[in-house]
Amino acid sequence: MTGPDPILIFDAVSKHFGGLAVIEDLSFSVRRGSCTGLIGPNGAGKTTVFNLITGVYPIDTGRILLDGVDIARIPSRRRIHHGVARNFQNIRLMPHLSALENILIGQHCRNSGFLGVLQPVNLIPGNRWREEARAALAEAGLAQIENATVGSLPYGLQKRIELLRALMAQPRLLLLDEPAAGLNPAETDALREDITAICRDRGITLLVVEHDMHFVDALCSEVVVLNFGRKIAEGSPDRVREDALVREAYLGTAAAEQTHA
Amino acid sequence: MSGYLEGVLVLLAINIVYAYAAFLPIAAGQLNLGIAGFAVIGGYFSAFVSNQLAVSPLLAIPLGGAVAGLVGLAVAVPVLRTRGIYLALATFALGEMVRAGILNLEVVGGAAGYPVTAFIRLPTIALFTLGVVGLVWLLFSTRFGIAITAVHDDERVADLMGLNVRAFQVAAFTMGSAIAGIGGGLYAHHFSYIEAQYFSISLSISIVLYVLFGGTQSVLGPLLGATVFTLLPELLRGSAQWRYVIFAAILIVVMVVRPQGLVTGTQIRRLLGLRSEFDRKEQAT
Amino acid sequence: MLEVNDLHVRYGRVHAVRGVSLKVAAGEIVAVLGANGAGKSSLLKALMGLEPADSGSIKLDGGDITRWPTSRRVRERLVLVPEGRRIVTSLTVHENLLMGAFARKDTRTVDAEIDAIYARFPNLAARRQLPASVLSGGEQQMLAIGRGLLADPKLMMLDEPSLGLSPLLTRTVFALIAELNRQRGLAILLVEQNTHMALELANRAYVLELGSKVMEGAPSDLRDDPSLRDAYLGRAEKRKTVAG
Amino acid sequence: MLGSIYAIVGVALTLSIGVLKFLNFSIPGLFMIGGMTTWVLIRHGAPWPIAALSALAVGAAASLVVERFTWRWMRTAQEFVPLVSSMAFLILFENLAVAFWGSELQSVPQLFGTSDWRIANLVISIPQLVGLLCSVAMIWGLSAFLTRTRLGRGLRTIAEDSNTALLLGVDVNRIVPLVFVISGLFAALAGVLFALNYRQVHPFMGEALGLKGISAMVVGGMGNIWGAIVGGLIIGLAEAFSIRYFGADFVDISVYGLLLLILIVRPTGLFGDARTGARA
Repeated sequence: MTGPDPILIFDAVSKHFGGLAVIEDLSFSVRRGSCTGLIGPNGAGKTTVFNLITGVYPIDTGRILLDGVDIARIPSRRRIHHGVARNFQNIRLMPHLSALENILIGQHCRNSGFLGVLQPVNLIPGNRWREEARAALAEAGLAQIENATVGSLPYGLQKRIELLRALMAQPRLLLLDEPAAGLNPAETDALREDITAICRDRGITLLVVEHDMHFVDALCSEVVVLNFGRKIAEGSPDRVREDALVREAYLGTAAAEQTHA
Repeated sequence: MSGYLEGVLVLLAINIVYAYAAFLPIAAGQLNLGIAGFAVIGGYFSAFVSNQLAVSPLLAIPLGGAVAGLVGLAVAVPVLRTRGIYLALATFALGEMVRAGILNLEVVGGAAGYPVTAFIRLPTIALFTLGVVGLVWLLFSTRFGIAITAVHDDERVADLMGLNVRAFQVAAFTMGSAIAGIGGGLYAHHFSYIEAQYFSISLSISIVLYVLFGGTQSVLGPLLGATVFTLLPELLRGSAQWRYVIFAAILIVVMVVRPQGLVTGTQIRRLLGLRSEFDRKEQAT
Repeated sequence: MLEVNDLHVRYGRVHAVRGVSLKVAAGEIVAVLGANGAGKSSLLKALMGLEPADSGSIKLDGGDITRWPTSRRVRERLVLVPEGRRIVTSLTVHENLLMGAFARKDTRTVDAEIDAIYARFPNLAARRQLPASVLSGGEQQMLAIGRGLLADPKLMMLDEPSLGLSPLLTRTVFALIAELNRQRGLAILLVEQNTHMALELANRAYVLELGSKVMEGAPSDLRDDPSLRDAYLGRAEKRKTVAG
Repeated sequence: MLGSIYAIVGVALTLSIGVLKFLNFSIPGLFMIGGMTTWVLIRHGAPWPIAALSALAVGAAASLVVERFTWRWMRTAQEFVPLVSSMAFLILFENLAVAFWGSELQSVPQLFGTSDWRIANLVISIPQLVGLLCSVAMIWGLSAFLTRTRLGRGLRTIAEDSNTALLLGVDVNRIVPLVFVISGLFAALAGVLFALNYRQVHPFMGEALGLKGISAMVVGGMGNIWGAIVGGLIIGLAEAFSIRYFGADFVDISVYGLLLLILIVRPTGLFGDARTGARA
């Protein structure tokens, strides 16, 4: 079950909301340096997995190990310090901040001491953090929008700023929730190439939730399939594709009915 | 300078200080309706110190601010457990309690009010105001200002980005309380007299109105709001109640037409020449 | 019956629906398919008047309803069973059903219709005096459909009725939709992610991508169309492999 | 008696919070309008029932004006913008009253002669009795309206989710003004009762009482009608007790202290989560 050199291990994690089990006894691992896809039908619990890793919700039982540390016991605020960063399915940028300031927020976990907080980033022209953020924007080809209020930017640009904000935390593990949703095929391809290059260059492990199977096939070396909060398959995209349970979960065939009846 | 003009300017300077006291917590997403309560603490404490210990107002006033800030810090932890409208009501209850408490405090004159011996004039008050505005402006050019806005915009994401949301909220609330205390001290030492009745919920509400009117998203908002709100009634002349009537009507209309206040961060950036193509588009739509 | 012409919807700067035209004839089941964010829900909201249409027109039985308020559309028996069911949890099951008939002009037969719904869904009958919050996901979907029927719709629109339901319940819901269509001649506009099942049920289907209509036709044509597989980025293909 | 006036103001506020999620600070202003209008009309020779009914009508009309400029515009704005606008309305109403009628305390003539009933040691004045009966009847009627009628169900649906209400054919933009009218009526009724009972009105009479009304509502649980009544009684009792045991000067400390304490310990009020009428 646990592959070689895992960076993240989900160990028998369960989560209930009220009486409803959204994640049930879920175990899987993410290999260091891999690009792992998390797929499954709507409501299978994919985003909940992200929310459990980052601490939006506490888990009921089990462990979540990041490089051997059980981060499920760490307050959500501290988890980014341990190297987990994420984006959000519905973009969640700070609408009253500029693009540059949003990216500066991404740096916070690397510079969160008292003195760090009181650094006048907007006053001193050559401030190191500010320059780093500007460089990141410039590298992404977004230099011209650094002072734009993010609320006024088109959807695609907002998605890229959110990704940059997560990268600014210099994570070891990056969680991307439907990064390609709402992008057209050309944008999706460009995004995939960008993500691949960034993760390779910086040694970032990627865990990605995505509905777009082409995207998953091209990006991910491994896939974990969820249905009703349980893992129903894992392995390479090709192997998962041939899995009978996965076919049922997607299809609602007669066999699936028997399983759930 | 005529006495009238000085009077108006003193009022303006003190109102600006109050406005920043309300602005700090509002910038972090908390509506503090107890500003008058913290002002009354700072006012009475600084008056008491300068009366009893013959300390210069220049020292007594910041001291009053510090005490108001300490009280703010002490209550921030329980009070900030509540949110939104409940927080507004809790701070309102707090302000009324403080006021009622001082009304019963015979050592500072109780309901009869408390005379203050030391006297400060416009230049001193203006210096204090400049100091407060400068400090808040400096604070908002640091990472703190960005973090406060982030906490205001999305607490959940701010938390996940590693920001200590609660600490930032407590800090903003405490600093706001301290600034309110300074405002109260300035008031007490200029008018040579302080009475708790004056520091009512109406005062708190008007202070919050300054900020919402001016705009909560930029450091210039409170300055502008307090200035307009102080000077407009003077310009309107007429009897006091009609001034208030016109004034409330203007406020209602502004909130309908421009609920984000008069100035926003986007506009400030535009003003500073930091415009971008997309902001311009926004302006066009 | 329903005729949509070159409809555009924008939220702020998001251009969610870009020039969609579609038709639903009396007695027809029409499916609208597309990935997340393709603009399906925005389209339904615009049809119900929850989001204003930027441009374009919506006609119901030949009359232009583009600028009508939502309540008037409901009174003219255009009814949406919304995504996520939107049961009013502080009302009882029975009160929820009564709410379905809120906008009706002719209320004489409401009690009989409610009884008919209870007869069809005994689970709801058993819980009629309980707050709707106690219902399971499947029961809530039943209640949402029952509530929609009480508005006496001539066109019922369903937004993702299978969302969060087990495959078995999904089949039950789809069978119910087919039956309503057959027995009452109720016209249905169905928005679904479950492409396979939607295509089994529908007489015709439209495919949206990024707010634009990219395809329309009979289910058999769509299933065979290679570009639909592309629009679905592999999933349709997989379904077909298994189905075949 | 004061407790039942708090309770009626509390109900007006509760209706606004429960159905519209709007803490309507103009309600103390509407209370004052109710009281002042009664006084003005009686002074001009109107018989008291006509004065009272006209005061209710004026209160309801003013409430409609508030709706036009607050709730209707602000469903999308920051959460405290409508709050602030309603405060501005309070200032507006108070100062309009000062502008027209001056800021002095005005007295309403004694209307009911010596009509007190004496039962053992209890003295009950007719207006007090009428007020109490009125308020209980109105509150009972309101809760019956919310639970039994079609419109009441529509209101409860709006309270939970106004978009769902729209989809069910509820004309939200027509029904919401109705909520404002009802809450305006309640606020004005409290003002009329106050004027007839205590025979004193002035332009700022709403402030202290309105703030206590808000406290009553929070103590009882925002959005719960019967909770607001119990909250009103608790606040009234807290006042009576602190006058008795600590002296009149401590009234505000104990009332607002109680409010603060309850907010911190149990922010949703004594009677749990807020759903108008659900438990009425």
